[in-house]
Order: sequence, then C-alpha cells, then structure tokens
Amino acid sequence: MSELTTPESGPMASGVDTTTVAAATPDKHQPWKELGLKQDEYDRIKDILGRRPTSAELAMYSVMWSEHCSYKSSKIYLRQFGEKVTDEMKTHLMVGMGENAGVVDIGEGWAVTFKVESHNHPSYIEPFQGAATGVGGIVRDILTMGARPIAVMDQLRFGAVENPDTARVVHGVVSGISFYGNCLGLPNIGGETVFDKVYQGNPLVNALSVGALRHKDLKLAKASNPGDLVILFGARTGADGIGGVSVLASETFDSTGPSRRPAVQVGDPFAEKVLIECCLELYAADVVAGIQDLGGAGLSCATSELASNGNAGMRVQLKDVLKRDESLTPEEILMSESQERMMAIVPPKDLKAFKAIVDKWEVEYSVLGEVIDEPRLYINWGDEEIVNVPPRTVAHDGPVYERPVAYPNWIDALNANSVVAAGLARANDNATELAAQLVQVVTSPNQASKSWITDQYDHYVGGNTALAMPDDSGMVRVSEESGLGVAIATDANGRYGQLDPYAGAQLALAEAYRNVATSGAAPLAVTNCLNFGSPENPEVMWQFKQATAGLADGCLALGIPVTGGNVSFYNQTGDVAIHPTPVVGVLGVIDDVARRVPAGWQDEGHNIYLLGITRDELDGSVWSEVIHDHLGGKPPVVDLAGEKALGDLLHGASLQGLLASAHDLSEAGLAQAIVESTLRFGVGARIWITEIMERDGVDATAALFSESTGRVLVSVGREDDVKFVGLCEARGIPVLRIGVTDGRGPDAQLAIKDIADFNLADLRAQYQSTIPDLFG
Amino acid sequence: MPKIIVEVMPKADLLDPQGKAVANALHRQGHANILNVRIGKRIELHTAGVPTEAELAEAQKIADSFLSNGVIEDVVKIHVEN
Amino acid sequence: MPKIIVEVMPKADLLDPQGKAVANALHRQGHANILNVRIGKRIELHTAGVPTEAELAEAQKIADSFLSNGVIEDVVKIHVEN
Amino acid sequence: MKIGVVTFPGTLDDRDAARAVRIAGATVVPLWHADENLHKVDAVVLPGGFSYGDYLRCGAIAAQAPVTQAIVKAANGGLPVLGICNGFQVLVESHLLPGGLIRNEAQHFICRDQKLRVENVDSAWTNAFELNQEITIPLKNGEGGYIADAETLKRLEGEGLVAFRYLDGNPNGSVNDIAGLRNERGNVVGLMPHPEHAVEAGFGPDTASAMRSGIDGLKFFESVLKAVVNA
Ligand SMILES: Nc1ncnc2c1ncn2[C@@H]1O[C@H](COP(=O)(O)OP(=O)(O)O)[C@@H](O)[C@H]1O
Ligand SMILES: [Mg+2]
Repeated sequence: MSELTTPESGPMASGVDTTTVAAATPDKHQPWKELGLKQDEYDRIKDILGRRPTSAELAMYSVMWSEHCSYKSSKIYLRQFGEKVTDEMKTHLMVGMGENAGVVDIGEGWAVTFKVESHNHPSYIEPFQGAATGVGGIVRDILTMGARPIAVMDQLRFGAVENPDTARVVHGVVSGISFYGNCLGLPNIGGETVFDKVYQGNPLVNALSVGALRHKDLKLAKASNPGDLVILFGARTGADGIGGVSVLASETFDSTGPSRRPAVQVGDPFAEKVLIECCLELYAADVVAGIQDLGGAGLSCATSELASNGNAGMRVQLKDVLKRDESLTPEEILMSESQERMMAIVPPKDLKAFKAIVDKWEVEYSVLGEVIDEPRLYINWGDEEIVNVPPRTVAHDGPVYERPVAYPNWIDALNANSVVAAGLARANDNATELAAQLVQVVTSPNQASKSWITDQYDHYVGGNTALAMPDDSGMVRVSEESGLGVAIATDANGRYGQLDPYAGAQLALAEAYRNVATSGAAPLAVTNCLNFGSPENPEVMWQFKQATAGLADGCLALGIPVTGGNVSFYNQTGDVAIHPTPVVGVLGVIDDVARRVPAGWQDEGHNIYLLGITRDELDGSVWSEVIHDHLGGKPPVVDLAGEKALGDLLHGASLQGLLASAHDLSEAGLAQAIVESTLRFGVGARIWITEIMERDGVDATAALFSESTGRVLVSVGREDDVKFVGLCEARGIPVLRIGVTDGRGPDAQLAIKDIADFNLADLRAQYQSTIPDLFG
Repeated sequence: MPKIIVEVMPKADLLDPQGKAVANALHRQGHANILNVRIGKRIELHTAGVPTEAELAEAQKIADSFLSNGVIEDVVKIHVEN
Repeated sequence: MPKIIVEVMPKADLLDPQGKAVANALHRQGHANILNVRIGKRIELHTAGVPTEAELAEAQKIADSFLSNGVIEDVVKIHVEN
Repeated sequence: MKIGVVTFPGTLDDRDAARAVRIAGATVVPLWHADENLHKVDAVVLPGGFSYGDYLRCGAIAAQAPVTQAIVKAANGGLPVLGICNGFQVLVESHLLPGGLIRNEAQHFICRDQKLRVENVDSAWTNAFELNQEITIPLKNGEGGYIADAETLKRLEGEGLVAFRYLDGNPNGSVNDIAGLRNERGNVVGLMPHPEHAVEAGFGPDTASAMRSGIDGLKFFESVLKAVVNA
C-alpha cells in the first residue's frame, strides 16, 4: 500500500499525506534533516503522535521547534528573568514574560506594552524588505495585546564603514525602516547605530515598538471557549518566506553569501496600517475573545499557540484560507510567512459585528474553523485530515537543551591586554593633540551625528512626541488630558560584551536606565533582544549564560522587571561570532511630559555640573578604538546602587524643576557629552577639567574620554544652584561645577580651558558630515 | 536618441502591494475584467549611437546586477529603440 | 495569462530625479556610454481571456486617466501579451 | 464653525489635523473616504499620510474616492480646502492645483524642521500671516519635489499663486523652491510641510526660546476661521 499514494518526500504534488496514510506508511523517508530537525527531535515527534508525522505535521513541528520559535537553547537561562524578582517589582506588571509582549501599568487606568525583536538574518539577505518586515512584525506583536502602537525604535549594527558591502546594507535597512514605519504613522523616537567589522556578514536589525491601552482593553492570545470561531484576516496567504523561520533564522549561513537566496517576505505597510485601525475597532466593539498575530511560522504558530494558551483545541479547514496563489500546497500554507495577517477567536454571536467592521476597512477574512473542547488540533485539507496533534507539544513543550558551556580561554589574554598593559600613548601634555583627538573621536562614524539616518524617519506623526533623536531617550505622551507619558531608551555595547558578557549586559542596562532617568522619567520595566553567535558553540553559550545572569541580577538590583524580549542566535559567519550584543531597553513613566528634561544647553549663564566620579576607565572605550584600534582589558566598573541613587536624584531634581538640561555620559565620555550638549541647540560654553583631574586623580585623557558609569552632565539656572547642589550633597551624589554656558550665534564657542576653543559652526559641520560623506 | 529599454517586474510569487492597491482601485471603479495588476519599472538607458552588441551585453549585466534586485525582481525584457 | 501592458514615462522635459540618480551611479561605475537614464513604470493588467477591442479601448482610457498623470507623465505604449 | 478632516485608508495625520482644528477653536467633523457628502462643513482639511499606500502615484488613488469628488465640487464653489503633504498630492492629482509632485531629489524620505517664507496672504488659509513672514514648521515627505512645465510656472509666479517658498535649503528639489500653492480664488491651498505639527508647545519644532515650542502652524487654522466668518 505504501507506494500507492505518497510521493517520496517534500510537498505533495498529487495526493495528500494524511494521518491515515502516515499511520500506514511508518517507514517513509521524510526530509526532517533539511527542515532543521535533529534525529532525536524527529524521534520525539513520532513518540508524541504514536506514528510518523504527516508532511504537514512535520512542517509544523520543524518550524515551531526551531531555535527562533522554541527558544530551546535559551529557555533555561531566560527563566531567571521571571525568578529573580521581588514582589515589589511585580506590582506594575499586568502581563509578564511569555505573552506576545509584556504589559505594564502606568497609572490613570493606562497601561503600555513594549518589546524589541530581531530581524537580523533576513535583513542581510534583502536589507530593505528584511528591515521593513521587522518593523511590521514587532508592531503586530504590540497590536495583539490590545494596544494602539504609538512609537517605534530601531537598534542597528552594521559592518565596517570601509567595507563595500556595508553601504548596500545601510541603504536598504534604513530605507526599509523608514518606509514601513513612516507609512504606518508611527513616530520613530530613537535607536542605535553602530559600525564594527564583527557585524560584517551579520548585521543586526532590531526593532522596538511600544503601544498604549486602557486596562480593560487588554487582549490575550488564547482560544478557550469551545464553539468560538477561528478567523484569519488581513492579507492573503502567498508564497512569501516559506520555510523562512527554520532556514533563515536557525542555520548559520555559509560564507557564499547572497548567492544562496531563499524566499523573502515582502511587506505592505498600507495593509498593516489598515489592519491596525481595523483591529482597534474590533477591540472597541468587544468582538474578539482572543487574538494572535501571524509572524514567524505563520499559521502553524497561530493555531497551535492560541489552542495551547487556551487549554483547548481547534478544528481548522485549511482549504478555506484565502490565497494569493492557488498552487500553494497545504504544507506551504502552514509555513507561509506572508505579512499583515492576524488570527481572531470570535464568538459566533459576534460574527456579524466582526464582519461589519472588517468590511468597512475592506479587510478580507475567512472563517477557518472553531475552538473545541478537546486539547487537540485537527487540520483538514478538504475531507482529508492532515494534522492531528496535541497543540501544547507544538507550541510549548518543544525540546529544551542545556547546551554545553565552556569558558573561552582567550578571554584571559584579552582581559590582560588593557590600555595600560598595551602602553597606549596618551596626549595629556599636548593640548593640540588632545584637541585633535577630541575631534577625531566625536566625529568618528559611531559617535558622529546620526541625523542622516534619523532624518529619514518621521518623528512628528501623532503629535505626541515629547523627545526623540538626538535626545537621550524617546518620549511620547500617552494621555492628552493629563500629559502622562513614557520614555524609552535602548543600549548595548558589543565591545564591553566581548570583554565581559556579564558586565556588558549590566552596562547596557545601566546606560538605558540612566538615559531614561536623565529625561525626567522614572524607570519601570525592561525588555531585551539578545544577539549572539551559535548556541552550538560552548563558548558562545558561556557568553549567553553570563549575559543573561548579568541582566537578571542587574534588574533585581535596580528593582525593575524584564517584561519580555527576544533571542537571536547564529549571528556568525563561519566560526566567527559577533560580539555578544544584548540590546536592553528600559521604559520609564513620567506624570507630565511637559516636565521632560532636554539633553542640551538652552540658556546662557547656566552652571554646568558633572555628577559622579571619573575613574581611569579606557579599556574597551571609543578612545581606545578610534585612536589606537585597540580592544582589551576590562570594561568599566558597574555600580547599580550608584545608578539607582543617581536616577532618584535626577527624578527628584526634575520634579522640582531644577534641571535646565541633563545628558548622560557613556561612549566617549565627557568629551562626547559636552559636544552633544553644546551642538543640540547651538549654545556655547566654557569648560574646565582640572578640578575633575585633581579630585578624581585622573589625567586629561581619562577626564575627557573615560567611560566610567554613573555620570551625568546637567545644567542648572543660577537661581536653582544652591538648592541643586544641596540636593546632591544630601543624597551623597558627587557633584562638581565644570563650566558655564554662553550664548548662541555665529561666533558661539565651546572653550575647553587649556585645551582648545572650538567654533560651534565648524564643529557642527564636522560632526554632521561624517555619515553623509560615507553613505549620502 | 537610441535607447536600451530594460523592463523589471516583481517576482511572480512575491507580494506586489502596489499592484494589489491599483487592482483594488480598478475594481472599485467597476473594472471587474481586470483580474490582477502588477507594477514594475521601465528603465530607459540613452546611448549616443545605436548600441553595439558589446554595449547590449553590458546593459544586460547592469540590468541584472544594479537596475534590478534579483532577490525580489526579475528582468523580463531588454530591447533597443532608436 | 493574457495581459495588457501599459508603459508610462515621465514627460521628457520634466525632472526625473530617480533617473538622474541612477545615471550618476552608472557614471561613477564607469559606464560613460550611457548618457542619460529615465525611469518609468511597466504596468501589467491581467485579464481572464485574450483582450477584446473594447477591453483594449477601456485599458487605454484607464491608462490615460488613472495609471498616468498627464500633467507629468506620458503613456508611451500599450500592448498585449498572451 | 465646522471643519471636516478627511480620512482615507492610509491617512496618518488626521488625528493631528483634528487636534489643530480644535486648538484653533473650531469643531471637527470627521469625513470618511466613502462619504459622498460633506456634512455641511465650512472648510475641509486633507491631512498627510499615505492614502491607499500612496501606490501608483501619491494621492492618485485617493483622488478617485467619493469624498474627493465631493470636495472637488465644493472647492469649485468656493469651499476652503487645505491639503497638507499627501493632501497636497491629492489636490494636485484632482487638478484643483496645477503641476505634480515627484520623488525627492535625494531619493529618500526627509523629516526636518523647515523654514518657509509666506509669499501670499490673500487666501483662506494664509490671511493671518504677514506678507513675507518667515515661519518654521515640520516637513516630512518622500515625494515632495514640485514640478510643472515652464508655462504653468510662469503663470504661478506671475499671478502670485506661490503661497510658500522653502528658505535655508530646498529639501526636495522643488522647482523655484515652491513649498505650497493657492488657487486663483484663494480658497484652495496645498503645501508639503505640516502646519498641524506646529500648533502645540512641547510638540512642535525647536525655537530659540525653548525645545519644541514652535506653533507657527496655528495661523493656518486661525486664517480659515477669519475667512469663514468674513465670508
Ligand atoms: N538607527 C537609529 N534610529 C533612530 N534613532 C537613532 C538611531 N541611531 C541613533 N539614534 C538616536 O541618535 C541619538 C544618539 O545616539 P547614541 O549616541 O547612541 O545615544 P546614547 O549614547 O544616548 O545611547 C539618540 O537619540 C538615538 O536615539
Ligand atoms: Mg545617552
């Protein structure tokens, strides 16, 4: 009987691989290996089903058990984000990890949901569509929670500026994000852009979205009431990105690069914008009992997750899926990653109201089936049963690996090769050279103005943007009545991560926390996107273990919980992994965005204060990279208690209206902070650094370029001086007056005593031209 | 002026959002007989003289490597107009 | 599938910044023989059967009134492909 | 006083335009793309965005919508109509204003605070400005390059129909630095930059006195209030 109906393998040209056929042909060869499954995983599927899987079931399991969907290598480490928390940290948490995105209570009946996700591999293959659909995907995650998406951000890592392939990726990625985000009408309020040769074959394209909702509008991705209808709506299903999840995201690509070009997805932001408005109207009408976006793994994921989350089952007729292309096989329909689709669970009594709303928006839909009492997912192709599985085994009980971990021996030598040990020359006594280094550092590609990129993003749409590029964090108003709003900053420094992944993750967290605090908001919650090499490499796994421990411990110390995140493994070319790049996003809340603190000097005659202590911490710094092309030593010391105290001070001072401006110190230290503060509004200043050198016992190079943490530059009006300094002293925050602001105008200057006087117009021209000269 | 004309279309099995939007608009206007629309590019390369064989071969290379993106598009035609 | 193909180009005496940008890029790549580039659209209207005369006339009207904007563009060609 | 704010599928700045109308003191009437009548509004704003995805040509599909047909008729009868960005593109595609808008010269989207000179104050949407007043409002577009043939340009310049011109750098390659136009009658105005994003201190462009405090856009809406009251 076996040779009668089934072809050898792959999609069925004629005849369908039904559950009956599968039971009768136990020994048929199946392409599980090509689909990315391991022998033991395939055997487990057979165990679960008591027979070999049908080709449709195999498609589902392979894609859902891929690293990207199942988190099989990272799961055991991600748990600690839920475990290392106090009850107090949970007080604002309405939905924690595990859902499409975490939800945080921000008061006044409002909640926000935010998450960052990677679209790295697709963005290397097809930068424009890869980045565009990355934005589309994360926005649907936010929408799924019942929220109106209100802003996006993008965290980008590109290869070296001088590599000829970098321009291709930069142009494609930036225009893809610009195209999709702008067409959706979501303000882009910030992000990161870093160039480093370690990302040459593995650019990182992470996208973040934040949404706002009233508490009562919270939606969950579950199907729990038998009889409810399963409805697929939005774009039609086509051949886009078939197998994308397992092939694109789970396998390291070989070095042959773009010649091996798998199917990509094409995004239609217009369709998504319509889908957003349509979904929000559906929510308002209260006609959906559960909702899930279709992202990676398409229908396989949506059906199994909805059923599994609801502890129920589902009966689905696959022939009823609206298709763009009638030749799609059932397996392809299950795997398709066509964009701009959603799945809703709708009580039958609400179908009419549902239909009226989707018709108004000219959104197509089809009823695929219904929720059933039994915890089983049945999918039919016409009369034939092609899937009959327990949904939990697909969606949640996938494999979990405790992969081998090995301490990388090379790290000792790397840590030993500090800036001091390597004897890197300093220009302490040569003012001319020091001034030249300052310009070289702040105009280097990673430090120079990113306005060529950010000017391609709409940051006005919505009319609620209170802060955006180039400020320390992005801030949007949530309530037009009260001014209640949220601030978000994201950070990651791969160089620190390479030197010490535990500290690297904490440094990213500390910086994002500080950026939110400088803007006047109170940090409340954390998201992350962990970008690493291959988990099959024990040294990478060690880096991952360290980074997740660092982040979890750090969040506990700061008292803010991780609400969700994303893991991207296999970011490597051949054997060479990227630097560990844990992107950490911190969200803060502000009672009235009118109170936000600018990141630049605005007025003449204000005093400039440096908060915090400067140590000789130049290992891994921008200075060591730009001036000496060096990476070695240990990253700056992390002091989370100090960060918290500093954050509390900033919050207190901003509540009292004492801060005319505040800007955090991070990459390239004080030098970068003063240049950015002066160029922000074109206000000059006179700065002296000798008192820092004396008080902290550091030389001029360290005073200018050290990347010691826990430092912020603030400006304070004369009338608030005494009060402000008193506040710092009372709270034990080191405070030192290092300058005073001057006026604006064509002759405005940044005068750094004993080093140089910089004309602002000239400095601005250099700071602004680096990126356009490379990519414009 | 002689020109080499390069015609580029989105790949058949990928979504063409632009074509879809125009097809919808035509359907709203009552043109039911137009089942589907796809929109690509028509690129004219103007040359000084009538293109030689070598120039055409060069144009083919430019069309494949630069004027179109092989991941999502196909060059469907190259021809000369004088 | 039969299709009516409509080709639309920016008017000759108006700016075509996209064509200019492509021409500049080709010149930087050393293709000096390409004097100028202009970029327009190739629009495929898919029909159920081989288009009738009436359908072609209708397509001409759609091309002039909707698929192109006569103020800035010209329909340079309409033809059928089966 | 009732001002209609149009929403096509893909319109993005409708909520901002509505806010601007409210701040100026008028009542907002939402108009949907499928509306065949204008619900007795005294003026209409066509806001920015990507109507119908802006596929084919920006504004081309929206120009066919029922509500646009109604607006064209009403505008020809004197109803004040303001087209902002995508709304300007719709006006041009509907031939209420001449010329066309094409891809920016730099080939990419650009969002920045833009200085403009108000060159005509005899319209329903500009009468609250002073002639040659310099204002700053946000600009954000991918296809904002204004083009027209030589004859049309001559007429526009000769008859004073250029309402706004870019200052301190032309952001998109528009001919003669044209940022916005009015029609002969003065009831229809279209421009690429966004007045509705400069109506509320804290959320507008930076000014010399404070971050994001620019509200130059408010005058557009104050103008139409005056125009309608005086009409
Ligand atoms: N790809 C990007 N998208 C959006 N905003 C960006 C991007 N890259 C940088 N920015 C913005 O530019 C500014 C400077 O970036 P950066 O120097 O990395 O900030 P910080 O040091 O405070 O983290 C910030 O406001 C940041 O949000
Ligand atoms: Mg910062």
